[in-house]
Amino acid sequence: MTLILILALVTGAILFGVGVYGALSQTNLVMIMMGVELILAGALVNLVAFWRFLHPESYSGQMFALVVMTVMAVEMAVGFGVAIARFRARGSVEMEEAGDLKG
Amino acid sequence: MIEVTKDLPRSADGLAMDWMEVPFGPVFPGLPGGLKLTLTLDGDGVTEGQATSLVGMINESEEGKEIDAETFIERLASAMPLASVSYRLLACLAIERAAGLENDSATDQARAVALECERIASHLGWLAQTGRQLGFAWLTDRAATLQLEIRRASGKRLLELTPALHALAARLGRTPLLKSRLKGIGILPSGTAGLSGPVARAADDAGDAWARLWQRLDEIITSLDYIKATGEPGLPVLRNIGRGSGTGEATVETPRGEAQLSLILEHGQVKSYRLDTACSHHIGLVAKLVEGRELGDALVAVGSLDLSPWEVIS
Amino acid sequence: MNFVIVLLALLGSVWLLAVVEGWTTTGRLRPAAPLLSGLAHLGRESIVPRTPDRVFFETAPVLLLIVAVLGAAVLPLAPTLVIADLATGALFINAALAYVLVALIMAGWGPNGAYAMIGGWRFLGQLIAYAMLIVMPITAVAMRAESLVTTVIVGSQDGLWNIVYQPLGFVLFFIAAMALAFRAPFDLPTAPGELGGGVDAEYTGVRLGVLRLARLTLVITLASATTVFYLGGWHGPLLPPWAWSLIKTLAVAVSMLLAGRYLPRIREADLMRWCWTLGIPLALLNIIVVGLLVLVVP
Amino acid sequence: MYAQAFFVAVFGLAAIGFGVVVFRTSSMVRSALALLFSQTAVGCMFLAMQTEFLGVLQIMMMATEMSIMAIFMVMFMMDPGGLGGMEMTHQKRFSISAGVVAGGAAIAVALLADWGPVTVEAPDAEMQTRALGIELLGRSMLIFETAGITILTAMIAATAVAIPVYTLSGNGGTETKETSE
Repeated sequence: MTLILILALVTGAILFGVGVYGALSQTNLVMIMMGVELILAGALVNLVAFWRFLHPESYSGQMFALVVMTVMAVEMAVGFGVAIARFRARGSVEMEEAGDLKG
Repeated sequence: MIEVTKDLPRSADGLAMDWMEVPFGPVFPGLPGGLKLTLTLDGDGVTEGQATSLVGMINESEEGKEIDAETFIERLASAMPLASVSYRLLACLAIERAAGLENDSATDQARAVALECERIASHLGWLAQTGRQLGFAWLTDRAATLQLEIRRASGKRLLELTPALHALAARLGRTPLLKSRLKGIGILPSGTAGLSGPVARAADDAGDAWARLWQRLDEIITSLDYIKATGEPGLPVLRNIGRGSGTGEATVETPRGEAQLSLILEHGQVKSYRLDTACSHHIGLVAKLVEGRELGDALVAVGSLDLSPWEVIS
Repeated sequence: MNFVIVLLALLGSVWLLAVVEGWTTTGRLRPAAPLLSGLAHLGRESIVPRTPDRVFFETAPVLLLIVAVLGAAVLPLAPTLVIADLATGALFINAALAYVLVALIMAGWGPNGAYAMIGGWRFLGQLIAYAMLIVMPITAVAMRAESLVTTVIVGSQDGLWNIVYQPLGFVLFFIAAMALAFRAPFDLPTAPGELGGGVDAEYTGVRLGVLRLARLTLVITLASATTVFYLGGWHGPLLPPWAWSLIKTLAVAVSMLLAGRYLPRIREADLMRWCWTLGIPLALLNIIVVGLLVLVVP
Repeated sequence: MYAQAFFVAVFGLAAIGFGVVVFRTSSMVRSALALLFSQTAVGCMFLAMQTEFLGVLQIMMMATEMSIMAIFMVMFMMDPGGLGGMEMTHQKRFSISAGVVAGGAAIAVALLADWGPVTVEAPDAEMQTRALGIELLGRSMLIFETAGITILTAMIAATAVAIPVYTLSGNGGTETKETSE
């Protein structure tokens, strides 16, 4: 059974790695959000695996996963709100062209 | 990317997006055949558009070529397949006037009844077309069936169909969603240049697609009453004009609006003519009607004009 | 075994629905017509548009079909006649039907055509309108049954069908289901008079055949869901349970079909406005009323 | 046990595969839908790990979420079809190393840590749904409610940010603009 746990954890880790790569390498805001979504998906896999194989008696694990899903939705909503505002103002959601956001 | 979006036109929501030019027609389920509508779409919204007819007549008679009066009438009638009786009548009247014939009340009456019959049929055809555009299958079936009946009907049969037509109108009044679909769409206020026919008469009311629908339904009922009071229809046939000469002008209120024909007759031959129809003016209104509307609304607005591409003279 | 039976029942219902559809449009009752036109689709040329997104273009009709069948998998025909009696059945059907949107976006984007693309994205807007009205009435249904298991939901309606217990929920769910199945008057993504077929426009031959089959299956799945959630599923006198399920499903499917015939297509903006300003408050009211009933009535 | 391991591995591979496709295709809709299928595969992994409710929920939520992602991709990319071969990445080497380091560290922890005894039997799915419900409306109610409020706030805030600014026009009246958001 530990095998499955490790399989799941490795999958989560790789998803996390891919997500980090995506979030850092992409120039477009929406693509960066996709990277973040992948990072969160990796976290979700870990959470569920931990709940299932280590503490199935405590439902706080599932609760945590639910909260992460909420975070994904919130991230989408806020991200798109910002994207629209930015696009309206500047005509672009590219990171390379967002130098004016530097403090 | 700023360079890319910088010069793009902004749509109503202030976001610069790619626009695309999409042809609707000449063969499109929701529009009369032969009408080509080119719309520039910003997503589901129309930013601009224009309509052209691919089948319309050209207003020039061939130089020096004289046409026999009978042939002229036949040609004009067959060039306008959606309102052939009206144009046959128009041609007959113009030629008879050019030849100097006096009006004959009995003929006039029969002709007027034929014209009203065609008006009913034409409006029903428009209803069927609208039904197709709105995905209202029942209306398409019902109006098409009635239209076919009326085109074959004698005066007496017409009167038998009267309750069915009244029922149709009542039914449309009761149909849910129809009003919200048509109300406030394609507004043409009275005083807009170039309006004629039902479109102009509806402009006195609210001037939207809903008003036009009811104008046409009312006209169906009015025409029925007229036919009931007057008598049998008679297809317009040219009276004997001999080898008369002269110039003649006639105006007929076709189902789609006023049509005017002036011609020069020489020894029973039509030497030159000039035709003016309502649709030629209405087609120019399309650009204004569709601008800034949603695609569905824009098409409803165009449909509610009841354009006949054949009656567009270029 | 259950799988085969349910699949056959689904196919049979689709065939009957297609016959009825042909009957209402042409006025002739031709039982062989669906089979013949299905065969004809196989024989026809299947055109691929210029520079398509080939993967999406090919996948979309199949995905739509799979989704419809998956949705039907959790709906019981009889107490034991269900492919998968999941513990989260009522949620699972939502999950499966959410992919209708994905299939339509694929079908819209794939062929690289303006009509199809507008149709596909339109459905996204339509989803925003109807999605809540699918989920919230189901919530109320699950509240009464105190379970998400579809067989338990049917069992909970033994004495009193949900259509009587929560008529408001039924009306909302029925309308939303029609919008989900994009049947007239909610056929915005296909809209023959506006988009010349929309997402259907670029499909021909075998692919169109699959797409049509998928659409009819979707209607049957949703009708079956309506039956399970509101019409008491297999409950009924005299006839065996599966027969009642099928009869009710077909009745709902045919009424969905007929409703579209007598109504003009709804405006996109109106659909959105009514769903959010009227539908969602009513759905919330439904949940509150059902909650009160569940607590008060023993 | 082996069947479970097999399914977890297959769906895990699918999730990773689609996740990689997200950043390797230049077509935006493909990118968004690849992310969708990656998330769906994650949901299927949950199902394979007998976490039915979360799995189905994940599959359901992601369908709409990623479809909406797709339309925003098409809106905000000038080359949504990916036919123009636009360059959309920067700091490639840094990103790859960051990804590898982050992923590698996580894998190392997963492999090296002592996870202790592992529970073999998962609770029955119906039990789980019930227990999760009780958890949601019992001990974790505050968290759950906070999550709900957070979503609501985020929705309102995002809409407020996204709608156009109402500007005072010359004659003192407000210029109203319609938005579709």
